[in-house]
Amino acid sequence: MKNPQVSQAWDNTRDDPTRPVELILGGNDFTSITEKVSDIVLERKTPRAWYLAFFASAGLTGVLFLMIGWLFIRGVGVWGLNNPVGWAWDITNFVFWVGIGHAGTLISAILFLLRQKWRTSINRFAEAMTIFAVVCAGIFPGIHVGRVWVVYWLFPLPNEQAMWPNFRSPLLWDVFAVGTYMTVSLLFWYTGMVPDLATLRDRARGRVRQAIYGFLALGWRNSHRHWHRYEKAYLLLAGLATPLVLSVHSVVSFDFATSQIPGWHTAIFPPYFVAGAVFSGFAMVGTILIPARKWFGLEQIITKHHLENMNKIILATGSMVGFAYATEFFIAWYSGNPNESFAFINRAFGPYAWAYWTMVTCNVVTPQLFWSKKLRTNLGVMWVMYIFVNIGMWFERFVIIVTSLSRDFLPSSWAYFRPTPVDVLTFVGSFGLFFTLVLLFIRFLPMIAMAEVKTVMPIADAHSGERRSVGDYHGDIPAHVRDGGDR
Amino acid sequence: MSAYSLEPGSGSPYWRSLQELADTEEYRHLMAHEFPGGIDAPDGMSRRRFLQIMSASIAMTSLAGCRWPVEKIVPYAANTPGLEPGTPVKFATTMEMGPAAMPVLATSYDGRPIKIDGNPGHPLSGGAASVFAQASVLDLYDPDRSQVVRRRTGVFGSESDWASFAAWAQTRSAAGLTGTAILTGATTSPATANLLIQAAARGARLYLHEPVCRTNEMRGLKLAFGTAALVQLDLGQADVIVDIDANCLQDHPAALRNAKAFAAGRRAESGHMNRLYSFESTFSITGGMADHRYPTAARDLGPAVWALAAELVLGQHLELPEGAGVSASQLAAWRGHAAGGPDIAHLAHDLMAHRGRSLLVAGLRQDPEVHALVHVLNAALGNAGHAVSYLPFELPPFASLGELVGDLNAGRVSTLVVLGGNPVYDAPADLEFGKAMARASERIHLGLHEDATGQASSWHLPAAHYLESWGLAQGWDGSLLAVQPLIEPLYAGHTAAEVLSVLVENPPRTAHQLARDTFFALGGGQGPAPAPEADDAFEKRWRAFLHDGFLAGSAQAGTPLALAGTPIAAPAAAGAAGAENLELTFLQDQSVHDGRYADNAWLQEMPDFMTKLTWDNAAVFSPSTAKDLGVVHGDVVELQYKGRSLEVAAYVLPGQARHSVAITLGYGRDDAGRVGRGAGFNAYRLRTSDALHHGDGLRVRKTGRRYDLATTQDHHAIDKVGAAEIQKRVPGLVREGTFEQYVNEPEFVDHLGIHSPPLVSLWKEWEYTGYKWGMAVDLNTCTGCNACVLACQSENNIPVVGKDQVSRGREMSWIRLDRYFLGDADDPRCSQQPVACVQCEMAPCEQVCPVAATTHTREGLNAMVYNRCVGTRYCSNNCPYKVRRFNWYNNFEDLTETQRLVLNPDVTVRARGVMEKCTYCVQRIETARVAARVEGRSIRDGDITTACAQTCPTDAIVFGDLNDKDSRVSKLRELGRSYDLLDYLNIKPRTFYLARLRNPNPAIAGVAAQGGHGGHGDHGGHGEDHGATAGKAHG
Amino acid sequence: MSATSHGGGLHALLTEFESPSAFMQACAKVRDAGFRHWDAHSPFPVHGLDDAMGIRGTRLPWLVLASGATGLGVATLMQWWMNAVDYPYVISGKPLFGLPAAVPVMFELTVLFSAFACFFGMWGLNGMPRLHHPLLAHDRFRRASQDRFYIVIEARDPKFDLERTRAFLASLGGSVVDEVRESVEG
Amino acid sequence: MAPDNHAHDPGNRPGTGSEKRFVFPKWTNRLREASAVAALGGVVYLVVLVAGVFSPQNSAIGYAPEQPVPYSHALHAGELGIDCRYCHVTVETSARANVPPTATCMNCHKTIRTTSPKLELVRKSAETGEPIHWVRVHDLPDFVYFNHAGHVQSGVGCVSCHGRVDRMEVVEQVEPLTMGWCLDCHRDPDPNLRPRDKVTVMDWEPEGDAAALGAQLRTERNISPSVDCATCHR
Repeated sequence: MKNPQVSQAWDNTRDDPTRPVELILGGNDFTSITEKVSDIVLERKTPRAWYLAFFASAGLTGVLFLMIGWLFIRGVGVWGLNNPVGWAWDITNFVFWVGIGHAGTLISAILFLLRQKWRTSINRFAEAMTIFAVVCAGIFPGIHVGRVWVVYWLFPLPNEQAMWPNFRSPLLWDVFAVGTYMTVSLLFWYTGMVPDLATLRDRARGRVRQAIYGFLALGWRNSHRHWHRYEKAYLLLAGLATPLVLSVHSVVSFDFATSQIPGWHTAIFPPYFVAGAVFSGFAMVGTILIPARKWFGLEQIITKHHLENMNKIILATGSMVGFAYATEFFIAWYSGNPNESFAFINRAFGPYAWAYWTMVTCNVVTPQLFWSKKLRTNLGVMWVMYIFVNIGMWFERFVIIVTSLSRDFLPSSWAYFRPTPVDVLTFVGSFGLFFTLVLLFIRFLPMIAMAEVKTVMPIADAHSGERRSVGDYHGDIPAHVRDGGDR
Repeated sequence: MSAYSLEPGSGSPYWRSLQELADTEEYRHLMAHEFPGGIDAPDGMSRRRFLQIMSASIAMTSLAGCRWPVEKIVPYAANTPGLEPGTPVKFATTMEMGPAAMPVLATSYDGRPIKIDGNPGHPLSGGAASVFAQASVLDLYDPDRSQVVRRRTGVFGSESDWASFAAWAQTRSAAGLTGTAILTGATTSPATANLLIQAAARGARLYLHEPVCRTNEMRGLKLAFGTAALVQLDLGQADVIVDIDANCLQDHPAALRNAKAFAAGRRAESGHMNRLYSFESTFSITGGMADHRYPTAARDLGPAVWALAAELVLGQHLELPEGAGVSASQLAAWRGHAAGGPDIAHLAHDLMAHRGRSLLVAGLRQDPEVHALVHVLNAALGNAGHAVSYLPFELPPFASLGELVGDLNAGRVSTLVVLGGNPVYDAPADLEFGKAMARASERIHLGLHEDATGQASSWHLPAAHYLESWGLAQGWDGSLLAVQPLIEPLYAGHTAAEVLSVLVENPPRTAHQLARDTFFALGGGQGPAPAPEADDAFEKRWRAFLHDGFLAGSAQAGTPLALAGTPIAAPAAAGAAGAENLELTFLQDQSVHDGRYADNAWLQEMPDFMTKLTWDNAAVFSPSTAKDLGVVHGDVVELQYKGRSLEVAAYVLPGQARHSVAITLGYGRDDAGRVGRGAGFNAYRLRTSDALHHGDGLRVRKTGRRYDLATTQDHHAIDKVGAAEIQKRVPGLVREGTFEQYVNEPEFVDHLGIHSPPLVSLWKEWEYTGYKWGMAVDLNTCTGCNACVLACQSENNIPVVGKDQVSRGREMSWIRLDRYFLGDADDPRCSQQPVACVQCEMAPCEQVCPVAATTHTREGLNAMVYNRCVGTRYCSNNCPYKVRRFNWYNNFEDLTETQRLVLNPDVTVRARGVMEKCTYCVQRIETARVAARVEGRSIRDGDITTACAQTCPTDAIVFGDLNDKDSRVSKLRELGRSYDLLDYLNIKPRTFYLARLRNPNPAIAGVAAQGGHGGHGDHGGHGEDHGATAGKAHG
Repeated sequence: MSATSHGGGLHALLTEFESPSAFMQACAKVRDAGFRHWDAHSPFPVHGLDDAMGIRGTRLPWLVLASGATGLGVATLMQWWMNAVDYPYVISGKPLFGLPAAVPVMFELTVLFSAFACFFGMWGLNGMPRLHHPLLAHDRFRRASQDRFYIVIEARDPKFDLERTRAFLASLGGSVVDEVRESVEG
Repeated sequence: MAPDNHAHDPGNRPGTGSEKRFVFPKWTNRLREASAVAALGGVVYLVVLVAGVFSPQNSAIGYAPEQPVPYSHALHAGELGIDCRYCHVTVETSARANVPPTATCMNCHKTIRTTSPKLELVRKSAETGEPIHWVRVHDLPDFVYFNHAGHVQSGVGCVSCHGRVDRMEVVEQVEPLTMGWCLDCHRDPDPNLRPRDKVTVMDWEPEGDAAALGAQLRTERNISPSVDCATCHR
């Protein structure tokens, strides 16, 4: 590492309204930014820790596929599900991962539209994480069905049965919502990465790497005529992804909200789920970002200011989630529906009270510590907090899904869910898959959006020093100089 | 004639041609003429579904790669007049179970029996069938049935055959049967009885052993009347019924008739309802139906009857009849005895007020003196000849099992013949029957299984299942019943009568000959029955007998009997009950009876109607006793009793009498097959011959270990919050009121549910203009007997999943009986509610299925299409009734070829990973539709009945067209007490319930108020009052 | 400075800048000089360069709008036709086609179609993928994706004249003027 | 510019010129067109593959397995004009159209062609009682319940599903027997309806307006075939 002198002196979290915040520290210029990011992929020796982590994750991924294989061979009975509790860890994991997959697109799209410049340091990373989380999420609805070999019936494909899917089913909406989200996130991520892939291409030694990155860069040559359409496309994609990111978890929440079961049948779910998703997504981004910035010496690019901003969002969304919990309770009582009331009393004081209070503690109580600036800028504290939030958000889904199902209308059907080792290993294995993908990404792709970071550096401002000296060209370009080329 | 065989490899040993079975002229004749439908088997084997089921037999030839395996069509070789392929045919026959002979109809599909229903023509059934009868068809195909004759000399056993046995036995018995002991279970077969008497005449001694016996009842009758008799109950003639641990709605040879008559007396719309009082130690279905139930320890039941007698005679001045055997002065000491409970005076008054229209009935566990006193009271109340009457008969010269053991140990028995039964397992422990049996040099055992007794025998003979047998039987009402085979014995089994014939006759006769000859003789004929061609009149009678399943007019009418005047001794005083002196009662099990059905998977998995326990028995404690002992549900406790001990799981059941511990017989069989082995705990190891039914001196020690009891309800301990909620919620689910309330306010049920705004839809609802199928479930007559559960299992190929899966909450039953306790945990009210798919018109399950695997038909059925199902389980999650069942595994994977023969070919065998649920027996609807089309008419009310409705002994379930204003179901829908379960969800279920009505004695305080409880929307208070105690009850 | 050459015909001339502001001023000059086949290359989109180069707005948004509308239509028609026309089944007693239940899929397909149009439209309009290009064979040009800014005037521009253009470029204040050659192979 | 925190040594640093660049050959510029074509072609290919190869429609039609006895429907039903119901007696009353017992064959073949080697197996079956193992041609999936009586009584001709059996030397499947195919007729039964007495007539053609006749028969017989799932699946 060339610049070990990261210290409190570089703290850019002090509030000084008179000055713009320095987003990139350490006096970096275009060259150094380029080097710092691309050398991780191209020049630096792969750290041994990476190999250790990779093989551990790959091993867990192996466990995941073993468990899935066993599931396919034997049937869904290998999980701990039972008659009232038809969904448990499978869908909990699904919603958990989909939720995590919200941070990336949110950072890329919504913060982009809101012109939050600090997003550029973390957006690539968060987007990648989004995609990997959605990959993990996508596994679960696929494998949770009883007959996985006919799961393609969920798609409107012509077949000899002459039947079509039922578009009234929220599960079908899920197929479209998650599918679209995955696709758009992937396009968005890739679009953003192309210029950086070109950088890697141009810096790579050896034909093979040049060829591979060259291929992936699609022949990007940093032409401004391309940049022009590229920026428009990026803006449009951000505009499209913004409602999309809000819709995905709303649609996922419809799985529950539009159904009949007390504890599920709740109008508050869409906003509540979206807030929770952002909450968990930021926590997961942070969980990985803190070690990653340390190990790869990215403290100057991903500064404490970035982390603090994330923590503020976590505090805000965590409080929203807490408010949602309170609202649920209030409405359950206020509705006067005895079954609904019981569903919530049962959550808090029934057999799953331990899960409920774990959730409340992790999601609502502990994030309040972030009101303290000292705590929210302390790396250790925030990392622990991220872990708490991850745990809490998994439990939130578990509580919603399992407690509601385990005690619905007829007490004769009440039951208790207990996971089997297959449940546990499948879940743990999904982390293996997630981290495997994250590690591969770190190793082979630019984990910071170099081109975007460069745009927010002060030196990137072409008007600096000589404001408007080039003249104003807003709509008064003479016809003879107007670009006649392809638009 | 033709062969009828499996493909490939024709002539599989277990399946032979139907024609061989009936390779007699008369049978062929019979088939051709008597049953126009005939036994069908036609292109039979061919039928793809059957072959599919026999998957192992399919030639797995794959053709063009994409085509499924080639299937063969194997028609008959010869003409089979009158037979139609794939059309099920029904035969009347009779199932014997101890002293109960049950007339049934067996459905045969392509030559294999697949379902047992009641014989609607006979009053002992009235179309209903008990769970045992319905499950018996599964026994037929039990792969663990004994399949070969086994000869054991010394320690070695070898396969033998029937001919060798017959030759051996004939030689041996030629010189007479002295030194031969014949041990038989209770049988009603006149042919067997004749042969037994012949055997006795040739020197054999006869012994009777029935683990669950009615000996006390017979002794009581002898005491009262000086003669044995079949007690005929007519519950329809009783307005006040006092059931003293008799469970006359279930544990009675005429239980189905009793239940039907009882239900008829409960139909409030007739303006009249009977009233049932129940004294019992453990909840029975009769106790569950009672208007007043008194949990009473078994030791207190005798005193309770004496106290009642005292109250009647001294308090109500009932006159004791001549020959009573008991005097007023004798009774005086019992007046106000604590055992009678607080309401005994009101009860006595009620009985007096209904003289001639009341009934007392005592159960088989009661002492003979109690029975005698009950007969005296019935006579005094003028009930004899009305609600109760008697068919006297002569007890055959049987000695007891204890005497047999004495004879064996004294070396007086050289040859022991055990005709059915399993005494090595089920004899009282103190007799040490196994040891005694070994003293006989030759031990012949006839049994369906090579059980403990079979393994201890020197000759083991496979018995024929009744569906493979010819025979005769006698019903409880004295009628003559036919036993006829539907299938050639799968394992060359023989009947008890055939074994006896080999022993006493030369040449021996076949079961068919024996049945014909006995029938001929009973009709006044001499000698063997004439050949079919020889006597046309007899042949006609015989065929009519077989067709009906019983001899018309052979039932006898009961009469009152004169009391004998023998003094009746009062019960001895019992020691103080307490934690150190508990009482242990031995009950027959509602699933395995005395252990004989331990290998029947349907029965094993059938939840006990009250404990909801499957695959196990348990020691049942009352909540307060459990609390005293520090025992909780699922603890393994050691029962120390009369110098013996047994470790057994504890079950805490509300309503169990205090200080009384109950355990059912028939479990813990190490000698059972793959199904029954290892299930439950063997209570016979504690049972002694001096106290067959109950005894004092039990002590309970906790072992500190736990045991996983697989129940289908309250799968897991219910916590306080849940228990309180149950108390609050149930009154809205199982709606109840009193008879009085119903008369005054017929629509009272409407106030019991959850209050909701007007139920309107956001869209225009579908109109059903054609048939509109619906179902009524009358909670007022549903006893919770499980018959519907078994009927559905048999009709709809419902898989058995085993204890582990049940304990995980994965039982597959399409219809379940929800059992709730309300109120005081030690003396609760019990409510039963059968719940299957209610076929909501606006079904929540349908809208969430992503692939439209469950949709609505134009007749309003919520159709579940297995082959479209992907298995997301979303439908089940969204079903408020939780009636959908998911195939977590391939539940048919482990079935053997023979076990698959029981499957109904009209219903798809569900694959792994698909959802299933009640279909309203859509296969029956479609069959009726095609039949109607062939006849060019529309479907009439009664054409279709679902399996559950068909077998319901109390007609609590009625199916029909709601658009037909004259249909039975439409009329029930009009009743004030009809309501929809969870109506506030506005999902418009097609199955509706009729509220349960209780008819409490208005003079008895508290109960009346409780009966009307919830009637004014006041459920909250009740739940708070009882929540805590009931919580423990569930725990 | 010596140029990297592949020996083919002349493709263009380029000049290199280190600072974005100098680069932008130079671009404005090129624009004003009336060149048509020229381009500016920068490691990131330099704010204000559109105007400096005189680039008109792209028609991409219209493409996206049209495609999104198509997605909306497809989704609506598909759901209606499949559930209400081709195989109508009664589900939960509801109407065969209900707009509220169709909204999620309508929304998703609108977004999906739009995003596809946006993504493929952008690359299509940019003429990509185009893996072979003379600039991509130019050694110095590598830094266009890192830390340098280039103005490239192609030889096919009508106003292009090797010497005069070279001089013009040199006058812009860039650090070097270099030739870009067509590659010989391929 | 910020003070150097990186070395400015163009020769050694990557991405500045010393390393030889990898240049994609010119033909790679065709990739754009090629990928567009491949995408379109792939879709077409998949459709053709699924529709043409994997569809049961195509794997089932034409299935004509060899039977143990070379029985010719063309001869018996065609030339000799024996009615279907002579052998398949239960077709009007039962769910199944039975395959006849050997005895039905022997009704005639006791006296006709008593020595034909083709009938060897039939004679043997009649003698020994060992049934003939025919190979099923029209084989619906196991979860489908088709009822012959219901269809025949409604006036659906044998030909509609089984084709011109009277012209088949070896019986073969001519219709796909897929769910979609069943639905076609259940949705519009008119073209397949005929007078009740013409059900087994192989070459029956409606006289006059076929559509009107179909509609008339449908009304007369009150035929409204259900497309509810439970009609065939239970």
